[in-house]
Amino acid sequence: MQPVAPRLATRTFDVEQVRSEFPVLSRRIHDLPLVYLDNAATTQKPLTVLERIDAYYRSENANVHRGVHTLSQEATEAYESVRPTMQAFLGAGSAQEIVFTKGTTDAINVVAGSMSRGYFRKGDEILLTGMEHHSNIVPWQLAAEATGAVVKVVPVDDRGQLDVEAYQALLGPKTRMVAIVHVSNTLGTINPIRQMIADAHSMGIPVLVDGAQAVAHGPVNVQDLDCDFYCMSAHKVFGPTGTGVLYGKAEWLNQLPPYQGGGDMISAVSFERTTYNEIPHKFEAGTPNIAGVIGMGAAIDYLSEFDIADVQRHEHQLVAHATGELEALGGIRLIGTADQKTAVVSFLLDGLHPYDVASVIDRFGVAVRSGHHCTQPLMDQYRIPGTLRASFALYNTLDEVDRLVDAVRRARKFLS
Amino acid sequence: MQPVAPRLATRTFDVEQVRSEFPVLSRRIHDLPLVYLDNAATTQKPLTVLERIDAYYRSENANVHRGVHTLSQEATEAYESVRPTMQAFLGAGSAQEIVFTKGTTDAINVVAGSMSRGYFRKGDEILLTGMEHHSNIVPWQLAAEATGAVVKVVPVDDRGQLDVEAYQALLGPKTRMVAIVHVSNTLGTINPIRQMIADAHSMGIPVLVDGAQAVAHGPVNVQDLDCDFYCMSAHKVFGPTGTGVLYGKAEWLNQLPPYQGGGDMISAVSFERTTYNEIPHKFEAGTPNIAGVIGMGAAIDYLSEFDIADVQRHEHQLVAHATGELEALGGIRLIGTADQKTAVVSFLLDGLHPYDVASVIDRFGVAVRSGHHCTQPLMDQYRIPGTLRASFALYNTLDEVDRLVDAVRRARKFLS
Amino acid sequence: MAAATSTIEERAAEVVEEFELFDDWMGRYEHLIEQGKGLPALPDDYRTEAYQVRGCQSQVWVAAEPTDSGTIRFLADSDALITRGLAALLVRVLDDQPPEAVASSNLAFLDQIGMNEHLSPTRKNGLDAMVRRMKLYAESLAAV
Amino acid sequence: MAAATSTIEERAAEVVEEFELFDDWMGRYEHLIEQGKGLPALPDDYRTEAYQVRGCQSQVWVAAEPTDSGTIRFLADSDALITRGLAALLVRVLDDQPPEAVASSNLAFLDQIGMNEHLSPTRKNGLDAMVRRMKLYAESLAAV
Ligand SMILES: Cc1ncc(COP(=O)(O)O)c(C=O)c1O
Ligand SMILES: Cc1ncc(COP(=O)(O)O)c(C=O)c1O
Repeated sequence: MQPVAPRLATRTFDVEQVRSEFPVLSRRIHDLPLVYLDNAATTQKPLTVLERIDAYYRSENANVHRGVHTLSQEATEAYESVRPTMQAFLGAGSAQEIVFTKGTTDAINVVAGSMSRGYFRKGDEILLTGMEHHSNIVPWQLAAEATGAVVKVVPVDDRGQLDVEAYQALLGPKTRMVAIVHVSNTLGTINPIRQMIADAHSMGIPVLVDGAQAVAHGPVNVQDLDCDFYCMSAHKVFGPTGTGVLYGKAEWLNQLPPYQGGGDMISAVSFERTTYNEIPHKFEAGTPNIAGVIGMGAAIDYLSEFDIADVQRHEHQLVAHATGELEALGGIRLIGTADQKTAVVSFLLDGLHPYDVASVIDRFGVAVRSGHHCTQPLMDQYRIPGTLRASFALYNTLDEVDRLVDAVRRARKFLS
Repeated sequence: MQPVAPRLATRTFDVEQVRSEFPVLSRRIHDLPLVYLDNAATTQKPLTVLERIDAYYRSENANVHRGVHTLSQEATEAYESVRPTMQAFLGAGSAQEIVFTKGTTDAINVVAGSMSRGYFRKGDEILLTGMEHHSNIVPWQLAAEATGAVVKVVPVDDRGQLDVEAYQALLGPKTRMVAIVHVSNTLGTINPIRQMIADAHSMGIPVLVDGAQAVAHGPVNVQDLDCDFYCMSAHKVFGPTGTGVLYGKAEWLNQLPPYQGGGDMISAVSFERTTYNEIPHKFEAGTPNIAGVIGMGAAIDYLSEFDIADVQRHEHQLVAHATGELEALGGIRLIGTADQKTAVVSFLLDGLHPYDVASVIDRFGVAVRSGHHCTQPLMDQYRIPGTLRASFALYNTLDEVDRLVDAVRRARKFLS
Repeated sequence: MAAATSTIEERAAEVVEEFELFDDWMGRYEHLIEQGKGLPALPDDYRTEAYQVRGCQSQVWVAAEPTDSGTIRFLADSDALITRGLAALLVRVLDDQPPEAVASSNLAFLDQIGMNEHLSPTRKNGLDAMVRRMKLYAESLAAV
Repeated sequence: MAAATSTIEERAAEVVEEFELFDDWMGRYEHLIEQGKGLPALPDDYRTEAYQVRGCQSQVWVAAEPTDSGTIRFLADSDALITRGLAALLVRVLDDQPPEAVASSNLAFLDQIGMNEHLSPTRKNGLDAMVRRMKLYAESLAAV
């Protein structure tokens, strides 16, 4: 990921201290301490997030934006104060470029759905990559179906890296949109999006980045990347479920038509003529996930206490150790060996189905994901039914990696 | 509301006991005990809901549906177990007719958005009423804009009742959809939806009911009503923000195309051809608001402990007392005096702007809403800038009504 | 395979009894996987999309054929050992039964063999999809 | 109105001082509403959609005219007493000042008069919309 001015850390990274702040990590599974290595699916939540949500409901809960009474004003203030938090976290130029959504999937659908109302024309090309999550494929397929646009795909090589030359060759006069994943949830690959954005921009094409897997693992600066849209989910960065952010450049958000209609997104409504509110509110119809957004703010505040470089160093150790130890087992096929990778290790055991292995290692208290990880096209390309995926977060330890490796070894023995 | 077999109450309704279960009610505002009368905007949450959400994050949090590990399975079970809860609460025929959404606004947008993909044709008529919330107006205006359909409006009389004869006359061969609010958030009017649904059905027209304000105040049975869609928000029925339900008859949900694309809503994805999951999952793209849905289940469990008839009796007392005492003040104009009303009292003080009054009574610790309540067309019809709205819930007391009336009296003195 | 004379309930009870013999998960898993090994091979004709059951974590195929005696014959396979074991259990209990009996069967035994992690229908692990497919076949045969 | 020679900062300080005299909300509210009563009537020409400020809980109109001396004259009105008072405060501080000074003004005084409930911009009560409109007028005049 691109270097940006580091956030100011207020504490030293100490994994044991961190672990004590995540209540779920003391759970036991089948009488063994939980080893939670499914962080790419969703992360666990620190106490500060739980306490913030609880406090909100215990003493501040009210609907936002429309009330003059104290509680409503306080709730509005708490909710709106998360916009500058997310602005700083993503390096956006202005808080009005931060749209609160249900999550990454919703954010991508907002853009693809709005673009279906007049932006895409028949024959336009939407350029995706072969390693996209279904959430960055299906919305564009729906948009293509509605408008007559067509989806084109940038190929992925055997190691799980994008073919950047093919990408450049695919960019053409018909390309109206590029949508790429920042970090692949299946492979861990960090894509060279800064270059890819510049390439697209040189031809006047906007770029949406699916940042679901990036934000928990490294600094992101949307102005520096110069992307037009950036999407993320709170639940993948230690925040609550049901909320996330669509960052959009103000000029895009102003220009696109609204996606959903309802309360809060309007300026004036009559049956004859309805006018829309200013951005970001134009894209936030109905009562938002107030507690969720406030919890997301607490999660970002938590993560920002650390020097993200410390977190990256720690996660890098975990990945290196897991990769080395798994390879040492033999009979292992690693899926995704790009030069630039985050905290994901996807693998297969020769002759064994990932579902069987995941089921057995769960019995040893180890939680990994098995399956296609919502990237079926990638599985089809590699001609595999799925992978086992261990994905790490800042609270995982080298000991846990050892427990994973041990569980894999025992599972193989059991299943063979 | 239509009579249905009462749910089985497990406790006697005791308002002081109930109050002790809602932590926020002990808050002080400007050094006075809070009197929260903005329940139509959002309700407060009982301890059981807070504790359920907290417990979820502390020991069960994982992503749903796609994991074989224990935590993911438990989370899936907790999440999916809310579907039968909501099925029972709404009287749906099957749990697969319960789609989890962000809330009412999202639910209406799902239907209006899906219907924009092939169902509505140019010249089709969408029939709404003059007392709809913006959330049940703007989605249909967007659908009309996208498809060439037109919006027609059932008039409202001076007391805030629908003109049912005009409704019947408006139903015609071009009518393709009827969308009506069950209970008006501004007026409290309970609409005769059962009859209106039957009228529409006699001409083969489907009906969506906006139930946002109905579910906290009386029994709802969608099979008995025979509506095709019913929409509600958890946060208006003692549950968390950011979730709600779209009930849809299975035949409709099966027939409509998906609204959003992403993970979980698909069956198989390839760049050539994507097939969709079964209902309700077809309409639930991306990681859902897991904690929110689980919290909604806890809220419904809580409400279901009571005999809803007891709650209705209590709320009726509050409304009757408030109406009587406010009228006794003189110089008050009540907005919404329908024969069938729920727990809402909207009013104006002669010569005073609702914003001024609401600001001053907040100083006395009383939280009411002022404004157009997202029903601008209704305000335009009555030629008023807005109203003051006191809306009650099961935890409000007659004493609180007295504090409201006293605050209004003092505010008028202060402002005149 | 159990004798065609025993009912679904009898066979289910037999399965539950067998699994009760094991007091640890390893034994139960081994037994389950063993069941899968006993499943007759699925003819290639059935290894197609039409017979594939969606919603499973692994690939699963389920097919059904009417027998001359009016019962229903089930065939199944999966590329995962555990799923194949589960499919084998279902086949063992439902095979060669009258379609009506299959369609109306209560498969509560699945909750009683101590493998909730694969078997609880609300967990959406695909087992419910297999069961639904088998019942669907039975219903359409019963209707003929 | 304050003399045209006093700066925005000076006038703001004056307002803050006045409000500090009251130690209860009633006094402050009365004073605020009093300010509104002193606001000159808004000519009907300005009582149109073009001059209406969106996002307020009450109807608010704000207009601006250049003066011969190169400063900017503000006119405003609202149908609510409190909002009218707030508009009057803004007019009092910004009226007859150079457009550049208005455009770059820091209106922190709004946080210092003990009426946060109406004045904190994150609370989105419409005051920020009024301020933005006034600055917009000033910017476009400054640009001429
Ligand atoms: C009648 C009615 N419909 C729809 C809505 C929208 O609900 P939500 O904001 O929870 O989506 C509301 C509440 O604001 C309402 O009162
Ligand atoms: C790369 C990527 N994109 C998009 C998503 C979708 O995120 P969500 O399910 O939170 O909407 C995910 C996570 O599932 C992901 O890993």
